[in-house]
Amino acid sequence: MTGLAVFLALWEVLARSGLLKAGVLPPVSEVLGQFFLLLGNPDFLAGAASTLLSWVLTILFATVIAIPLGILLGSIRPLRLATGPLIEFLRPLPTVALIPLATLVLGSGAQTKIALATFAASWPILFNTMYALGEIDRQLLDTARSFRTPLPRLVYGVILPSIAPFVLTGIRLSAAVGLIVLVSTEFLTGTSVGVGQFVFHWGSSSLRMDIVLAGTVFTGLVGYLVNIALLGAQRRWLGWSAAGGAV
Amino acid sequence: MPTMLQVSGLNHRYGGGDGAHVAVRELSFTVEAGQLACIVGPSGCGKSTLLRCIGGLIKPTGGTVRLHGDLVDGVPDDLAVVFQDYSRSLFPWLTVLGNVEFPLRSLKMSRDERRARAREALAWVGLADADRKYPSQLSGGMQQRVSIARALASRPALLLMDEPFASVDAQTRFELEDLLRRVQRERNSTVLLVTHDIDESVYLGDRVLVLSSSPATIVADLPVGLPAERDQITTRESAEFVTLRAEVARLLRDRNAAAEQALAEQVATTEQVSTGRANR
Amino acid sequence: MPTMLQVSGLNHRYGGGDGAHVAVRELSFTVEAGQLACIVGPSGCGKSTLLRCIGGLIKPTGGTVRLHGDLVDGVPDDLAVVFQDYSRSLFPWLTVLGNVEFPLRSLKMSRDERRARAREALAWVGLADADRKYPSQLSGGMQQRVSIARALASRPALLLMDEPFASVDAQTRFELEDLLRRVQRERNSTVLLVTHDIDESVYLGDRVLVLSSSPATIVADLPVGLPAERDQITTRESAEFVTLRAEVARLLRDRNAAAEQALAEQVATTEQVSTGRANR
Amino acid sequence: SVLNGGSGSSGSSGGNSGGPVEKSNITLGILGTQGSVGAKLAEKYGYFKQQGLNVTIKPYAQGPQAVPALINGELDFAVINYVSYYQAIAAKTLDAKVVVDGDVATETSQAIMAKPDSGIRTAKDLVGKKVGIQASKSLAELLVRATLKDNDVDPNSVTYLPITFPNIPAAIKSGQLDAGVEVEPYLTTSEQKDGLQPVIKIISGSTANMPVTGYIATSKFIDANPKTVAAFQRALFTAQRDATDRAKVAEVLPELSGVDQATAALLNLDTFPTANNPAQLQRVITLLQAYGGMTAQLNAADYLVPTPQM
Amino acid sequence: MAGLVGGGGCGVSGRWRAFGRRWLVFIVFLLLWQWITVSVANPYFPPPTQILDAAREAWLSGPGSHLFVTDAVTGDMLPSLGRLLLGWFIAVVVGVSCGLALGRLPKLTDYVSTMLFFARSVPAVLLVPVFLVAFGIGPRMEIVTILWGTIWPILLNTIDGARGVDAVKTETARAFHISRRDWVFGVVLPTALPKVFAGLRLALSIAIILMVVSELTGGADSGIGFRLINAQGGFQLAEMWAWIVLVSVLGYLANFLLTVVERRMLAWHPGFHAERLD
Ligand SMILES: Nc1ncnc2c1ncn2[C@@H]1O[C@H](COP(=O)(O)OP(=O)(O)OP(=O)(O)O)[C@@H](O)[C@H]1O
Ligand SMILES: Nc1ncnc2c1ncn2[C@@H]1O[C@H](COP(=O)(O)OP(=O)(O)OP(=O)(O)O)[C@@H](O)[C@H]1O
Ligand SMILES: [Mg+2]
Ligand SMILES: [Mg+2]
Repeated sequence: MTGLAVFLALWEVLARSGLLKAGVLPPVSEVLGQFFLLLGNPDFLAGAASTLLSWVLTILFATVIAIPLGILLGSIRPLRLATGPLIEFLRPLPTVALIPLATLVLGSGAQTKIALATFAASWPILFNTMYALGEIDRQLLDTARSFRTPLPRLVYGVILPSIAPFVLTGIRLSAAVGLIVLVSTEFLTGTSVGVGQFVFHWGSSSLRMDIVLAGTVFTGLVGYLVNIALLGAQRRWLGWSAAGGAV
Repeated sequence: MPTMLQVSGLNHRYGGGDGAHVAVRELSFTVEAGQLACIVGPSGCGKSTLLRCIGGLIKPTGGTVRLHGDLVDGVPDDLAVVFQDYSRSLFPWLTVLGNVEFPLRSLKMSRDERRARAREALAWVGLADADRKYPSQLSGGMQQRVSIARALASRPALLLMDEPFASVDAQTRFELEDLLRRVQRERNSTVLLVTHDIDESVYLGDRVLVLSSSPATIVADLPVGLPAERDQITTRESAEFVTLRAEVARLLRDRNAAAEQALAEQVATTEQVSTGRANR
Repeated sequence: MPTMLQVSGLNHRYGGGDGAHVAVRELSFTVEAGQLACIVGPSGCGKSTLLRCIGGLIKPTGGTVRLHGDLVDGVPDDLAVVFQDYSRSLFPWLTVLGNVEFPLRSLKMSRDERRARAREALAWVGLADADRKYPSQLSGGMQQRVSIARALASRPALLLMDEPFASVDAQTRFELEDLLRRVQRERNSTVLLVTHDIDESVYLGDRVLVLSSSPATIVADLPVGLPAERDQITTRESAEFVTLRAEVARLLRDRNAAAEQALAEQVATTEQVSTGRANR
Repeated sequence: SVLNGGSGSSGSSGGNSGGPVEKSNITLGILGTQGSVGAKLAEKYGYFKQQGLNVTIKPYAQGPQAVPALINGELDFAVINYVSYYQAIAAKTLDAKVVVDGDVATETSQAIMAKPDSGIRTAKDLVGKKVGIQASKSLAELLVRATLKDNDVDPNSVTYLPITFPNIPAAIKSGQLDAGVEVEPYLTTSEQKDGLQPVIKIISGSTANMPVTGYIATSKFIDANPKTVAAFQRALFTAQRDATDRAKVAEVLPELSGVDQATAALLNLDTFPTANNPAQLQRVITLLQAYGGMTAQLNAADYLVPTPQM
Repeated sequence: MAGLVGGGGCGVSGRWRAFGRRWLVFIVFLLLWQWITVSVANPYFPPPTQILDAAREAWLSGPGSHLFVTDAVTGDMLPSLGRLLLGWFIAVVVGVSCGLALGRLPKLTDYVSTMLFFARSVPAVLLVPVFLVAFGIGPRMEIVTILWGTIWPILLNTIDGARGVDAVKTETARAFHISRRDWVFGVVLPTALPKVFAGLRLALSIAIILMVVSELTGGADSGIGFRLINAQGGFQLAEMWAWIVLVSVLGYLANFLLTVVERRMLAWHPGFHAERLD
């Protein structure tokens, strides 16, 4: 928390110092003022609600898709080899370039941005799952095998707890990536209601950096809260593990 | 008695190409059901490898292992293992009780029964009070005892133990030895136990298998003629025990003699080098 | 001889609140420079905790440790440790040679000298051939010997060893014991060695510290009156050795008697329960 | 709130084309620029309702992004800039026609901006300079090129940097750009806040009254719903007739582009045609062929739905 | 590898089988793609063959003196790649070093974590105007945009990895007075390495995406992303797809190279050996 205070103070000083060109970085006090004004704006609240809901769905979908897939690919080598090229070709696809294509197929509603965000947010979870799987102590797996642990229990009793800390880091990364893609898609297409669209509409087009930053503060704040929640979960359930859960 | 375990022509080579290492060579022996066979052999000779092959945890590069006449291909049923690297074989996210219960969960068994069994096994090894701790909160010897309790709780037909008492004090070791013999008699389990303690191998075993240094081959297969009822004090004082013990020690020493000599020479030369340099 | 190590009123408590566990209570003793003190005590009594406190790896919750009269606050210079959990104390990404060399890197020393020293230490423990292997390719006993070699290679003034020979076979153990005594004499190092083997404690030590069960307190501090030059066969047969050994065993047994009795009772009751249920 | 929902029968009020529209629930994609003023006015003053249309308006950031939505039927009409539209037609990506001509730039509503002390006064001063244009091959670039050509300056002697309109003023101020094409509302806000000045006219001479954006619909839709299209045209042309009243335009501008009321009153407005004129639109095609590398021969009249009977 | 192919690594046929195993799914995917796009006939989804034609037109129709490559190759691909690699590389250096520090210094982490949480959730797109002014148009701003997006997976994964140093190894290092440098590079970094690599691979694809995004919003007048967006804006959809596919291929190649490096650096790791979990 002191860290945040120092950060905000630096921001304020920097903005007021005149080191930066005017209008680029409004002082934090103004941004926060604008932020609280935004909270009273029904349009903004509707956008925020839409973005948040989409975000929750994105994280949910990405998690549900990527963890099982990661476990499958991480543990079955032939499968990993066979799908490797396809995955590596799909992964760098820039979401922005896909917006028109996704719009064409899915329409320009919330489903498009959710699909795009899920696409982008799945990779961190998938990769962290696969890598965490490689890092499980072989001795633990041997132990489980020697007791003929049935597969489902092997997965939820041994594999999941072992990989959980790192996978959770993946989820936290995904959450940020998902939010970024959501807001960017809203921002760039300006079609589906959301924070990004709001920022684009009211901020960027009339050069109101304070509104842009207030919207940014909002996304940052929400990201922060979700991160805190995930971290809490990590500390609560994965306390036995030294790794995981810092930033 | 049926042949419980039949190892024939077992070979295991780690790696391939230049770095290949033959850990086990042409090993053959059988163990009857209900027997407790102790395995002794020099460090690094291939004892753990042998146990892993028998437990189906690694696939030997040659030869076969049969249990009840069936080829072992994968981990056999009704097996329990106490690993040499006990600390890494405990699940860090489970409590001591959770760890001991773990293998029982795969058995059809009510929650209460499972818990009772786990607690019973923990009491056997003297850890009844530590059931709610996590492995990282235990001392080395306690961790090792947890892994013994876990193996005993699952009441296996075949029990593989890799230096199970290496980290416990002498007194506890005696108690655990007696516990093991008692439990094994009662359940008529078959036990293969690797140990470095020659006294222990004779005291515990119905047989002692002496292995050569790497790659492991069988040097001797000594039946232990001690009575089934053994006692830490009287048994260890019996003439039979003393003879056997000396025999095992001699076998191990002789086998090592060549290697030992080489080692001694090496030490001597490096010694000279080092003392010559280390005048600090 | 100056007082090398002075432990006074040492207390250590793990955790706090309800789950607190007092591992060491009011422990005081001193060790002179060049002494080899063996520590024996029941499993889980607090021996490793004691070594950690002395090595400055954990901060005791009470009492002080002084080295050469200076308060230990942080890890003292010229220390080497052989950890009980040897397999986890080796760095899996370094070869055996790399592991032994690793602590030498921080000393001002040429690459060649470092390498020579590491090789020498590896030869001592009989692992000259395994220098290019990775720890995961070694057997348990070999890993343990690597960690011994690492400790010896750094030529420490104070050497803490936590059950350093637990995983090696009897023959190798003898050799390593002799090696340790020789190296210790030559360098005049001070050694604190935890062991579970009563014979070993007497054979190796200039003193044997017997600890009580948890929390650890000192039950006895026995000077070992054996000659400095020892020999595996003659020393172990000497009357002095036999008496001392019996004394240590008695001390350990007596200390444990109460606990043991409780344990026996527990086993008996759970036994009844289990045999009643286990008719399968 | 629509009483005549399902039946779609309500050509009553302004309908003089006979019969109800085929489709009364219409989705329209608009942009945040002046080209969409007509749609906002028609919505505000109920001209859509009068024509029996129940219109849902969806804002888009850029015209080309509405094209996929138009193709997959999500949108019935969309506002798009003509440059993109004719490129799509030439690439045969889109089979659509202009339904209503949206807006026409005026001398003051688009211009090259620069700092007052930049020394840039005429087209010749631009040689070797960095000029911001909305996007590569955008109308802005074409207009600059045409202006240079008209003034006998080599159009390739200028560096064109694609920077979006909102970002151009900051880029000029910080020296990243020497000049840049601006449109409203940034043109006015950059004058007010950043102290920039319009230095060169780009809507004059051969480029005077250049059409900027229009309302399009797919040919399929136009063929299937002629009455709907006509009703839509009538509603919009009615609205655009209103747009000669600056006050009315200023009313909808804040909602459209996010400027505040005070600024809205100051903006330089485009003009809003009240009929479709193929000759006007052909000028965009000519511009594209001359400066935008378009090779296809297009006839604007083939891609324009004629003005309906009002 | 040879061991996996099965049998006795029977020369050519074995290699073919390995190749088949690796690429079969991908080839099936290509065929499906062709089939579906041909039957759907949507201008937005040209069939792969058409994309290939467009690609040849765009990149290989240059004059003989240029080895037949067009300006697009030298003027767009290479600078883009340069920016991409530079941005990623800076992210690696900064991310790994900060990650190691933060992972081992919980106090410091507590101090800055709030700020980092916050920064992490800010989309680079929204910051483009700020970056534009702060760093100017051109490569610097694009590199910063790439850096902004790529650093997080590296940083977070490195922190995670660094925190995962086993307690016994920490004690070993302390007991032996390992120098600070050896502690960081000899203990913490190797421990973190598998996780760092996961982060590097994630970051690489994010870098590619951001390369495109930065060129789209940042006023670039050349580059892969610029061409892509231009083709999209000009409705040259086959060409747009050609650029998209190029981005994919670049991603694949970059990832492949990284995997090679990873194999070497993690050779000691039992989890990353040939026999993984199967
Ligand atoms: N990190 C910890 N947290 C809580 N309790 C601990 C922790 N480490 C050890 N203990 C407890 O402290 C006591 C002493 O542990 P210690 O490791 O010192 O025993 P030890 O004498 O070395 O035993 P052993 O011979 O079995 O290795 C044990 O009862 C153990 O449960
Ligand atoms: N994964 C491996 N890869 C390569 N070589 C290995 C591997 N595991 C063991 N070895 C080698 O095989 C030989 C036998 O190892 P094993 O663990 O079976 O010995 P052991 O008899 O159990 O020794 P100890 O008594 O020291 O535990 C050793 O020389 C060792 O170096
Ligand atoms: Mg072993
Ligand atoms: Mg201990």
